[in-house]
Amino acid sequence: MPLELTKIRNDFPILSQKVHNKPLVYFDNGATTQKPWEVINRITEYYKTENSNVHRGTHYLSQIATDHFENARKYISEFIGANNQRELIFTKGATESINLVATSMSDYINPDDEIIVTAMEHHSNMVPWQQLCLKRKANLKHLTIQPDGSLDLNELEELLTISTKLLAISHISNVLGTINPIKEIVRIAHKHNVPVLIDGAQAIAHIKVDVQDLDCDFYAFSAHKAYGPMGMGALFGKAEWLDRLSPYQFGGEMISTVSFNRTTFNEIPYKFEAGTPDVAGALGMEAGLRYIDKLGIDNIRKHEDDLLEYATAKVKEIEGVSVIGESKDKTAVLSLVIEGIHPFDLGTLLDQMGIAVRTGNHCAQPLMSCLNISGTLRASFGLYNTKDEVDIFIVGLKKAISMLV
Amino acid sequence: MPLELTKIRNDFPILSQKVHNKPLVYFDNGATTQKPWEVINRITEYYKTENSNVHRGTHYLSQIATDHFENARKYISEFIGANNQRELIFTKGATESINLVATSMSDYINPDDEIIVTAMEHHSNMVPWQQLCLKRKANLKHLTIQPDGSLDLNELEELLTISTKLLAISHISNVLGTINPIKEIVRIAHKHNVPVLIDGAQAIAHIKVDVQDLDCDFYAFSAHKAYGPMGMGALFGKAEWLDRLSPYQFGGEMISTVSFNRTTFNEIPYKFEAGTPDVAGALGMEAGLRYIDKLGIDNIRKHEDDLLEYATAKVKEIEGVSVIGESKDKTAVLSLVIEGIHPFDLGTLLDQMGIAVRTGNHCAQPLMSCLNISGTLRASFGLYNTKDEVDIFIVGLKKAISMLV
Amino acid sequence: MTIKEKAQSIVDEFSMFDDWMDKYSYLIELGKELPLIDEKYKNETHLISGCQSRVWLHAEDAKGIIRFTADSDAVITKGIISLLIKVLSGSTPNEIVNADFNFLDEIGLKSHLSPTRANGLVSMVKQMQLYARAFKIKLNN
Amino acid sequence: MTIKEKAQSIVDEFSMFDDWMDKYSYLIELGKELPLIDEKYKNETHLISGCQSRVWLHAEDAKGIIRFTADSDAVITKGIISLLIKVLSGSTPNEIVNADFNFLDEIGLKSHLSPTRANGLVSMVKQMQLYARAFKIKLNN
Ligand SMILES: Cc1ncc(COP(=O)(O)O)c(C=O)c1O
Ligand SMILES: Cc1ncc(COP(=O)(O)O)c(C=O)c1O
Repeated sequence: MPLELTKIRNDFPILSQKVHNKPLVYFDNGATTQKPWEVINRITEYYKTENSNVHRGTHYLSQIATDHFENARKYISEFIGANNQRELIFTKGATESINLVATSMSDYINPDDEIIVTAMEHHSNMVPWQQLCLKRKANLKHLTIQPDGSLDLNELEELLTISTKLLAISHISNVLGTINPIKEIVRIAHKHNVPVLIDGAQAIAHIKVDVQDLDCDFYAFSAHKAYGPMGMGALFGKAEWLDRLSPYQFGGEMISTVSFNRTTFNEIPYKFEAGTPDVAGALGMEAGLRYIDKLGIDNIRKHEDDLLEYATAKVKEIEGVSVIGESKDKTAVLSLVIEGIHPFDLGTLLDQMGIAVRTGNHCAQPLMSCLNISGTLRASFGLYNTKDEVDIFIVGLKKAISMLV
Repeated sequence: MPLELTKIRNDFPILSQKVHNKPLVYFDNGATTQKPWEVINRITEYYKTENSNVHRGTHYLSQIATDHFENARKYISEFIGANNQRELIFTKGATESINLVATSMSDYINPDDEIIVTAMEHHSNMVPWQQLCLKRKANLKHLTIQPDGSLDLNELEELLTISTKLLAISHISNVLGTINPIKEIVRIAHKHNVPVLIDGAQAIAHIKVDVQDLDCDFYAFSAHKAYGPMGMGALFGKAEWLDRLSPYQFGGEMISTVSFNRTTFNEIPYKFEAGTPDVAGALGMEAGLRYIDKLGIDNIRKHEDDLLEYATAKVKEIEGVSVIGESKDKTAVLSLVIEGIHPFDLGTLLDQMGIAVRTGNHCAQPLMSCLNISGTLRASFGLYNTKDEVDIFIVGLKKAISMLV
Repeated sequence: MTIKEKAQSIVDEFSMFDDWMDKYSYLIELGKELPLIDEKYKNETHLISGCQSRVWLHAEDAKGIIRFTADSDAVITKGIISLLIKVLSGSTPNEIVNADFNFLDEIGLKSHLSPTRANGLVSMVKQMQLYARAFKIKLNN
Repeated sequence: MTIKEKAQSIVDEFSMFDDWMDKYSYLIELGKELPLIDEKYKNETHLISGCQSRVWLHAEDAKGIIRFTADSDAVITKGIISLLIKVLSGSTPNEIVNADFNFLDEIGLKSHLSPTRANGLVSMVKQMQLYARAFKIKLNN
């Protein structure tokens, strides 16, 4: 079912904003998405009528807030196909989710063990493992990428050894748009008894995610890239893993009993949630995912694929443009470089035309080194973007190029 | 200047809420405070007109959001009297702020070193140190409390040794309301070259905080206990300390350069802020503190002291009631136990009367053990509470007691 | 009486009260009729977690029917567990496992039937059904 | 010409443009007039941090007045640093340290004058004043 874009765009107040007196064309969805009224209103409503600290409170507001908070956990865990809401931990975002696992796994990593990442990882799914390896004298290995921006699974088979303790890989690359074949990757890794953590930051709002089908051990994502609020995210972890890992922060609801000598910890998921949780954030995150579900993730995917295909064809007509990342399986992200022009110049001029794109290394410096480029201009799409906007972007791009050469 | 309570109460939409058909009397401010329109509207406004990922973005929204985010940092650092906004790190709350220091200090703690806490600490300022000591084979020592709920500074002098690596102490106890003489405590600790971390969770909204005057090395607090949003908090740290400590989470803006072999980190405060920050949270936090500043922290303190004095006198008239915590210097928190009655029963019946209090151990189990009680009923006041509400509470308490004995 | 009948009579009694005070007073009264747990069972093993107050619960198999005893340090909690015992005690494991708890809705305790509620009503119900299930397995062997 | 006069003449030129395109085209043109930094100075030491693009800046003391040279891999950045150099180069350390940057406001670059802006305008200004301060100390010794 095609998306009703006029209606949808009205759901997002910021989209009617003017920037430098031009209508805003927001193509920076890979960095963060805009928020529909449903999300904004849910947060407002919470603070107006339900706000309270959760768990252990005997009074009405506390009980209401706790119910809603736990219902959000349930909804979000079902949204990603998890089996049990105990497997969903609230964090402040994908980065914290990944760091949580890296910290809590620390005791399992011994000298000469190996952790595998890929050359396309965002710093958030690369540096935590690198630093863990440094600390534990383990080795960080990485899968290279092929010219089209995809991975070679044969290389994965070769990299996996009996010393491999974890494979950490993104579901979708934030630079290349590549959708990695996670199910197959997990199958291969599990054959070698290697658990797999998926960085789903760029996937959650764009393709169907089903952690049981993927069979991954951990799945990390942020609310703000899925039409929800900032400062909120989640980590899915298989209960068998979460039960085994030790907590990584201490205080609040994650504690069961304490004396000066000894502390016992609460069950999962609470074991990993220290301090007062962001209840408004959880409700906002739920509202964002419900919004996605209302439109239908497959409809969104189709729409964004169409935009990508359309935009890709158009930019390729422009002289000097190279598209970075042309994997068969990709979505929503269009990175490009233009011969002799610095992406920053393009971004600055496009901004003057009301067009928001991102330029730079996109927190993926190792990937830039592999590709031997210093950065790209990235247009990344969301469910509210239109072909008309792509046209504006193309016209703007040509105008910017003509000013810069 | 006395607070204009009618006007103030209108600023907080939730206060006109009915609970069980009774007007809400919200005395659970120690757990979390309610939010004024200023805060709610600031968040809404952000998502409606400014939302973007911050730093490194070339486009308008990103630059606006970055400016506002960094202005919030500046405002908040000035609110607590910090010297330089670089000394203010955004976290998700007091608990994370404390855990950040505990994790990043880990390398400085050696076997047989000592960390000192007090018997009145919230779990969030006790368990992170306990676990750090366990991990590094160091010793956790604690200051006991005197019958009135205050500390004995002579005991502190005795506890400090050349092995002491840190003193972690709350500014105000969340159970007893005791205001600890931080300035004097820091002076004593510094005499022994011991840095001091202050848990300011219960102080920030109730008394004037000036980290330069206190001369503390770290100060942790949460937005949600200071009329701001959930999921947001801050850590003040002296630059000399923050520069020395290693980062505790990795990814995003905290990185300067990365290759597969090596990562260099950004400067403070960014070094400690991994992942997309909660921009809306920072703006909401700023709005909450601006609200406090608008009314005047000294006026708030005076008002809350009056409420406390009034309520304390009234509860003491009730047979069987003991007030827990009667330090000379205390504010905003009234804990009590009633002979032969379980706090949970009281809390449940008060809830039926629309009165929200907290019952239990208040995440301070070691304190409960010291006091030899299993929990208290805690009424904690905010700037919008009134003497009329105290009267309702007193009537309710008497009614509840009559039902329970 | 069947569980259903016992539940209905409790619903009838509660329906006479029109304010919460009477309802809670009645709950507190119910607590006083609680068949008390033997002191020796008041230990960790019999403690139900998830309540703000402590609740100890024990179950005995008396020739195919179950008898519950309990205690709590809070009187409202005592009333709640007493109410549950009034309805469930004296039934077969099978009846308890299949019991319908809608009556909690009718007496206005439904809002307490969330796993996160501090009163632990859900934990109590779960624990009682767990006992029943255990006895059922024993009976079938 | 004093710094003030040079700034005013830039403001005058900019005031002729009424749309952003002309303004940016002019900035880009300015970049082409940039006194280029010697290749040997294009290193880490001369790199200004805080810009999305790379900017190298060098300063020389020519008998009490400062001459700046620079380069950047982005042409707009080049224009910005060129503009700054046009205004500041050829003045004494003292004049540079005390310079008033309000003209940036008048030409509509003020909104770029925030430390967090990706174009690094603030870092450039800071770096130039840093050089001036260093030379000033040298002169006074
Ligand atoms: C692939 C990928 N992983 C991780 C992250 C980090 O997400 P967050 O900054 O929300 O923690 C991002 C977002 O920038 C991303 O694109
Ligand atoms: C004294 C004290 N410290 C720390 C905390 C933890 O604060 P938060 O849960 O916001 O991280 C609290 C709040 O419960 C507190 O009262």
